[in-house]
Amino acid sequence: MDLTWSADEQAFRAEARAWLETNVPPAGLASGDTREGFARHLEWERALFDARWAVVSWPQAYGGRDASLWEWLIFEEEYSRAGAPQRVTQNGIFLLAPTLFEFGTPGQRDRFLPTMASGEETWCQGWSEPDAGSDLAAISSRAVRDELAGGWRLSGQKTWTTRGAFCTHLFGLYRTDSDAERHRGLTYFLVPLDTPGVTVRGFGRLDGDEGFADVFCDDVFVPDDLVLGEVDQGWKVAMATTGSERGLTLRSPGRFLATTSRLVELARERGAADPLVRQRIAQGQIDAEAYQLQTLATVTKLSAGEHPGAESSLTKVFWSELDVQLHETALGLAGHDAELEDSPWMKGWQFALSGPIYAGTNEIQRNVIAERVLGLPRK
Amino acid sequence: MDLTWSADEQAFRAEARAWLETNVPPAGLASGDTREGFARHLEWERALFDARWAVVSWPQAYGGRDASLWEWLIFEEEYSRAGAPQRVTQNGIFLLAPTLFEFGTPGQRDRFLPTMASGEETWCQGWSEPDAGSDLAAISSRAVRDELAGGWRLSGQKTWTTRGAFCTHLFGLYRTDSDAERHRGLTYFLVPLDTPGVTVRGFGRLDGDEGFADVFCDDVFVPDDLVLGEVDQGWKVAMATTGSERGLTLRSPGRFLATTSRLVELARERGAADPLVRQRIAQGQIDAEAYQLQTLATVTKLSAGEHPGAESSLTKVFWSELDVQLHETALGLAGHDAELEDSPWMKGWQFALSGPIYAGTNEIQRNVIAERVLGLPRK
Amino acid sequence: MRFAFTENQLAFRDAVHDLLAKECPPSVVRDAWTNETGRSSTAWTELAKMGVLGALVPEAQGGLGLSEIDVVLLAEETGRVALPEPFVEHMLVGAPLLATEAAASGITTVTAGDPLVPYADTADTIVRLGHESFVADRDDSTLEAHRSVDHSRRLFSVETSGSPRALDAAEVSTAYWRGTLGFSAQLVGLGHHLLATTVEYVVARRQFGVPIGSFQAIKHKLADVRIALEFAAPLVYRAAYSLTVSDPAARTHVAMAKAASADAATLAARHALQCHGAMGYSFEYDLHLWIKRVWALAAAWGDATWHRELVARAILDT
Amino acid sequence: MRFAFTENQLAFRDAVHDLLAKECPPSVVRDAWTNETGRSSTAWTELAKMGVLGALVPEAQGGLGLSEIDVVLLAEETGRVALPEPFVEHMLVGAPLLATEAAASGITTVTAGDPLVPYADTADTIVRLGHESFVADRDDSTLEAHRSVDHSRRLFSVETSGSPRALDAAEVSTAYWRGTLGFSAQLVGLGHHLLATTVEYVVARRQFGVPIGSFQAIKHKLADVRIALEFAAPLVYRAAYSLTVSDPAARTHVAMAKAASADAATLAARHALQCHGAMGYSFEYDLHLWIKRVWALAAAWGDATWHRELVARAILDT
Repeated sequence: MDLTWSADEQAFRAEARAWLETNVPPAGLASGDTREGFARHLEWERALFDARWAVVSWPQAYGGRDASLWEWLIFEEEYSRAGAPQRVTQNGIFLLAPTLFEFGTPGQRDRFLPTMASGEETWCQGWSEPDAGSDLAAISSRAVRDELAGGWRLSGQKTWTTRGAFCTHLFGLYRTDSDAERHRGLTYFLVPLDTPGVTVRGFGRLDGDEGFADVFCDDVFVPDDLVLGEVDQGWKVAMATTGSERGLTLRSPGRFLATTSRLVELARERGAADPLVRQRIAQGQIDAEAYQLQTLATVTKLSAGEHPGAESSLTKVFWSELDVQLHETALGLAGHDAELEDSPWMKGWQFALSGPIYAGTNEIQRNVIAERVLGLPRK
Repeated sequence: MDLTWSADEQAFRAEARAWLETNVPPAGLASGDTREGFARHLEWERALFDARWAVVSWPQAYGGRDASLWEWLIFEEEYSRAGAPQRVTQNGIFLLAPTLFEFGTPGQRDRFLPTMASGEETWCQGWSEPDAGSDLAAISSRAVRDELAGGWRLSGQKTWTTRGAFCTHLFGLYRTDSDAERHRGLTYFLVPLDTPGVTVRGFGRLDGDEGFADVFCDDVFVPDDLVLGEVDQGWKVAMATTGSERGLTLRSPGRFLATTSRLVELARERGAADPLVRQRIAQGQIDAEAYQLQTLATVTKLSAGEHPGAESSLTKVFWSELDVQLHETALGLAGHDAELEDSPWMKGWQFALSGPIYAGTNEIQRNVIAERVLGLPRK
Repeated sequence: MRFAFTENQLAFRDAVHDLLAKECPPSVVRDAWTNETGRSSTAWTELAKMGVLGALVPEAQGGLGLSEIDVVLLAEETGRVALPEPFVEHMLVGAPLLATEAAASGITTVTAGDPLVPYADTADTIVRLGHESFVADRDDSTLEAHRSVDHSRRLFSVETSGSPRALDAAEVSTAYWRGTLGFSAQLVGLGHHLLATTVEYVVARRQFGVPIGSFQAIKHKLADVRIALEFAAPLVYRAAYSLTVSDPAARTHVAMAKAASADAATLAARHALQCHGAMGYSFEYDLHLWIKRVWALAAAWGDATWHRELVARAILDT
Repeated sequence: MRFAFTENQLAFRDAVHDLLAKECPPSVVRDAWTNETGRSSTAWTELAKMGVLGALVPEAQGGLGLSEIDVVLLAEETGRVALPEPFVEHMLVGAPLLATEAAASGITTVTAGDPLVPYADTADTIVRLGHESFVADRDDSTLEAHRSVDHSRRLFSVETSGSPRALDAAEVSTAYWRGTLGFSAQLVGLGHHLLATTVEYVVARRQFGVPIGSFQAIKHKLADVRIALEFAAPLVYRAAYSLTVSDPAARTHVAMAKAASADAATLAARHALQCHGAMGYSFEYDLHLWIKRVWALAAAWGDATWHRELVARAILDT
């Protein structure tokens, strides 16, 4: 065991910190879940990209730094620590990109990764449908073969699509074999949202910001080279992405360490004398550090070539409930101010409440833990 | 709404309190889950009976006082308040007796109720079997018709039978129709444990006291007049008893009010300054009073002729978890003394842990609440 | 001993229930989020016509001369429909405090502890309970708007330039405990609505080929909510009774009621959101209107922790 | 950066695991409940032969000269089998504190804060950490037996008539944090055993025609236990590392480890009992041997609340 950083890693951290200290907008940006705020965030993403901080773990050819997993972790920690803006490009960079690296053709990678990294093209995830939420395999949107045109014609409704109203592209699952049941016969498509036949309707999330969208496809033509992975193998391809979503990439420990620091600061401002509050804050700190350490253990394994398994479900339940706890504690400190909408904690609280719901509800995750990690019977 | 007691009720309370103050053994008795302690408890039960406090709600003819539900409640409150011994006769008096009153023949009532009230005969409940715990309807012990002798021959194993090793009689369910499935074809029998073919083996509960027993029947003859209710209708008959077990009779609010008082006393001794402990104790007091008030509402309804329904499942979950909480708080106050076996709180804690398990686990109760109170679908 | 409401009390409750079903459907609550006042259009005037708003005002002053125990179920009903009105502030606190004929028909709003006053812009009279307690005319006051997470609850900081009437300790105490009782009752009503609407959803919503309400994870969450409400409600009713009969422990009883009802409603809100999944997380769906009211009222007039500490004082320090 | 044990450390862990599997099956734990000493018959001597008991004693004094990070997994293994021995007291605290050849082979027991000393009757040396910290010979001491809920943990109050050696603050501190680390590791091991044995039970136990492990209520409880252990263990390992490298925050790291491991093991015990139903509630079944060890160790050397307050001091008061 060695919990120290190498000289190179320390240098990497110093470089990231220095750049972030200079460049992070001190007053923050308007919510990225609004059209206006989204545009501001894209400017920030562009600045990140220009300084080669947008996709540190990617190859240099696509705008990255070939950073190791450790460096990536360091960067994410510094990013959160600096209070830098939410990444509105995260669904592309953290969910689609790993899948493109694993399943994409060279042509697809060259076509999509650079514009994704720069924020010129922005991606939303087309998984959920009105009748396929927790039960993702119930997807009924379909793609019909158009042999003549060399592609597929997509129809159906995707919903609860995060920032779908502002993105240029969607990656989604559509049913290509209508006879196949459940997770068989799905195909993974890359869909430019300006294709004729696509209608996007934004709608509000819990806090009222237009962070959700319906994406309707009505006979939308998508050529063969926008199929990611093999036809009818979309589930397998998508699950690789889902693994990233639940695991390391989306919820860096740095985020919860940063939230805990802000909570500690808030408590100090208010006197920090109440043993009840002290217990809750200490628990937050313990959990945030536990999450960090468990991530270090995971990265050690990944660096040794091991693959992440169903354990990512443990992580997802843990960070999402930690996030809720941290914000609940902060609102408890705020007393009657807690109900004020302007407080960053109220905004964060509402966002935290999405954690146990999205990317597979925590109920589903607990089933996965019980069945795949502990080996309990499905039925 | 009128939360005052009538002059008669106050007089009843005063009489009960005076008698208890004089007669309750000040040092308590050895555990009723041991052979020695059980015998001491029976002496106490006899004293209660002689003073007509053993079965206050029963008719005078059987040793009771024809007390109203309100008076009964008052008596139970005073009984707990006085720290009087656990009722080792409770399975007979609170579980079997209501069933005897509802389904018994006059002969059965006259034969069994007086000796039950006096403690001369003591009853244990023969429900659970090794493969029929939560799934009570899976009972496989059987009773075969012996037409010639005018009765039934019982075989099979009952287990986790509370105080079975010390009781004289068992009331239990046996399968009389082997073709009928699940809860059909069961019959409710009254079994003297000195009948040839009965073997009783006591074994320890969590705290090591011999409070459990296996009761093996090997071709045990039981005459027809020891069948309670109709043959093959045992489930219906037993469910009436189960209703009592979960509901009003077994867990008087007085018990939790008394525990809360002891907890408050303990906290005062230790200074009562820690806000954390104060919160937990206040919550205990709130819950104990809530349970008392909810009982008052229930008794008001019962007194008006309404029948208790699946709501008794709400009560069972609530008091069992309250009891666990109260003892957990007390042990937390004890610090490193918490692990000492002699402390009444450690004994009480172990007993409290049985609450969420017996009389239908809390998981089963929550299913009942969801399905019968809220109307959620079974499958 | 009788722990139940009278026929009259239940009939009054039913009448208000029916009125609110008509005058305050979810569309009215949603509309109040964006309209000018944050309030319902007609529910308030209909409640006034029925005499509800002056229920605690003595008959001599044009009220109904009722007591807390007579109106606690009405407050619960207003919670159930998330009535966007200063109902508790006016009916339980302001009107009986002023106890004038004008008070019964005008609008009074109140704050306790919190410098922000709900609905101050449409009130005639503003009452502040706390460090300095007083009654002031809205016309003598300068208001500045603040935004609650519940957009229908219009909040204002208030600067009074006139010479407000000071309140004595007894007036403040009566007002404070009545208001706290009222919010407790509303929280129970809010919790019941959240539970009912979630039950409806999980029965209808199918995933994996079955209603999601058939999963134990859902069943047990909703059973827990049902249990919490089952045992919070009697504490609220007892508190109303204790205030009515001036029980010496009445304040502790109200503190217990607020702690238990805030916790029960908060649990109901949390599980309702989780059981609704992304649907409940959508602004277009009505669920969040109730959830945010719960957040606001659970924190208002002392949160559960604060009231539990009051209970601790009563049982540990006396 | 590397958050993993070395091959050597894992091999040592495996060797101890195999030894304990042979020398400390559940029958040995059960026997310790009623035998004369409360201890295993041969496990202790076999551990001594392997050098484990002197692992932290410098090589010059006949030990292995290892550090906390090398032995934390061994403590976890002793927890997993509920080894009825003063393992943490001797191996992590007493032996390196005395650091003599006799210490590595003799038996030292320790208490911290608590006036009662486990296994004092069979120890050669008794160490007390707390108000007055000292090392005393058992032969100079008068013992009085007390009963832990875990009958294998023989407890004694100790009166020393000799002239015990006083300990300085640095010795006390090192001893206290090492011991606390050891109990944290044992709690993780106990928790893992409770989870594994419960998984086995719920897969085999059938009710309603299916394994009870197929019910969500069971699945989610055990998933929660798995999560708690998943995130407690790295805190324990980090604490061992921090003690080894004398990290300035090492004490806070141990406090975090004890709080998290006590909570995780307590949750494991609670859910294990509930999932086992009446079977687990039976004294004849082995489950309670582990559960009661958890109760004892979760409270020993500072419970979770106590250690969380230490963490709060470190982050809020400095």
